[in-house]
Amino acid sequence: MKLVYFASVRERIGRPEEELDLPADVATVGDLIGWLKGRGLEYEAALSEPRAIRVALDHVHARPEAKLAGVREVAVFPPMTGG
Amino acid sequence: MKLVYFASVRERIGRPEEELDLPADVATVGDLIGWLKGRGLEYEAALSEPRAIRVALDHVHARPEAKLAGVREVAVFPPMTGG
Amino acid sequence: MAAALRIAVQAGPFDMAREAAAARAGRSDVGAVVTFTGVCRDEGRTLAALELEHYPGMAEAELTRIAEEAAARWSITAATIIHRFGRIAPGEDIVLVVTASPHRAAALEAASFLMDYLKTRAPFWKKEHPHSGEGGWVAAKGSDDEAAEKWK
Amino acid sequence: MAAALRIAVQAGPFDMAREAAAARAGRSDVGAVVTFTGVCRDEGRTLAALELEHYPGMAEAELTRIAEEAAARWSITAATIIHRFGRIAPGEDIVLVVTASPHRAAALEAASFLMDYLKTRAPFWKKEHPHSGEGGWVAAKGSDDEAAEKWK
Repeated sequence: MKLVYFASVRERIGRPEEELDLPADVATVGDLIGWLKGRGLEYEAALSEPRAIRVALDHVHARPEAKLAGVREVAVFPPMTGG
Repeated sequence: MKLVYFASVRERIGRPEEELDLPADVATVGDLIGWLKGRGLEYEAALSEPRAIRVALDHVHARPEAKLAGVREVAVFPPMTGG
Repeated sequence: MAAALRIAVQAGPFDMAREAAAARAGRSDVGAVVTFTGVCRDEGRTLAALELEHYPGMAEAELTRIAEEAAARWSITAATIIHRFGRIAPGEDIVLVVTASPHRAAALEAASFLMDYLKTRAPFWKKEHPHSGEGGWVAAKGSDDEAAEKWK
Repeated sequence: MAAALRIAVQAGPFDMAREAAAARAGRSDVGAVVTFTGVCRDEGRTLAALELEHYPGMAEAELTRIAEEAAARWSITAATIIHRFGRIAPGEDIVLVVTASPHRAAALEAASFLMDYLKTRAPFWKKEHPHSGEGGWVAAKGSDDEAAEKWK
């Protein structure tokens, strides 16, 4: 699965995107964030505040309970500050 | 006292302005409208619906109870429809 | 916040882009510029033209009072109101409001307030000239009074 | 009412007057045109520039969804959203919203809704580059969430 990161999440993880094979028990957005946090200190720093993390699945905002099955691109980023 | 009329009020009274000497007992905006209505059929037609008449004293919107003393120009017109 | 107010009552057209540029010029604390342009509709192709009558002197005075009230209620850096009079054809502009502010809510609310207030308080009257049949004075709308009331 | 929607995500500047003219062109039922321009402030002369990061693809998709929602909720004839990305200096434009409608309230409310929604939903992030000292990512405002919530 392709993961893309933006803004402070991108800077803290240290890369804009990566291809990852998810374990079978990572089924939802919430599962994914929890699993990513275990991948290293840079991920833990980027994702330490769950309320400050947003996720989009294939360009659509998603809640923690959203399923990952069939998704091609997951984006992880902080709350938006455009406009 | 100078009176000026606008829009449907001007058309019904048949003139844009006139100079009138008010009787001493015409003290307020409400008195003036009542007195004007007695001046002829054209005035009565123009002022028959008090809710559809607005008055300004020296370029400032005024209520029926507003005093006329010291005023130089009284404007009588229907509700505004600009914008 | 000292707001730059510009009021104009004129027969000719206005340049919206120039007015918007002027409303933000020379300040580095402007974060939001809002323009509202009121346009003459053709009312289902029935309208030949609108005729805008106004009360010279009071029109400028009342628009100034309305702009001053907006500047007192919102932290705006500029407010512009330009209202045309005379004959106006469908597709032509009637009125322009511009507001500038550090913040978007102030600019948007002040523009909305200016339009609601000038609709019910500025001494202008519209007469419709249809392509055929009788025209007449446009009736004031109760909904306009309600819109103005909500700012009380 | 079929609304003409125009969405653009671009590095370069936009022409507000041209966009406003396009949003009302070819229709004779437009009575109100509203523009909102978001401008980069200099934050008391401390800011050298903003850097706008965005999520290509999703930015366009999300702005389209927001415009479609506005068109479903208000009787607008056109809605335009243009959002810039990259380095933006104080005084430069960041975002443009244009709405056109037969009626003023619809045009004003739809513009306000579009700004509130894009602030909290469109995938753009601002980083501040000050003249001196450390800059950093702009924190999201709770007031922006509240502004977006009021349309629910």
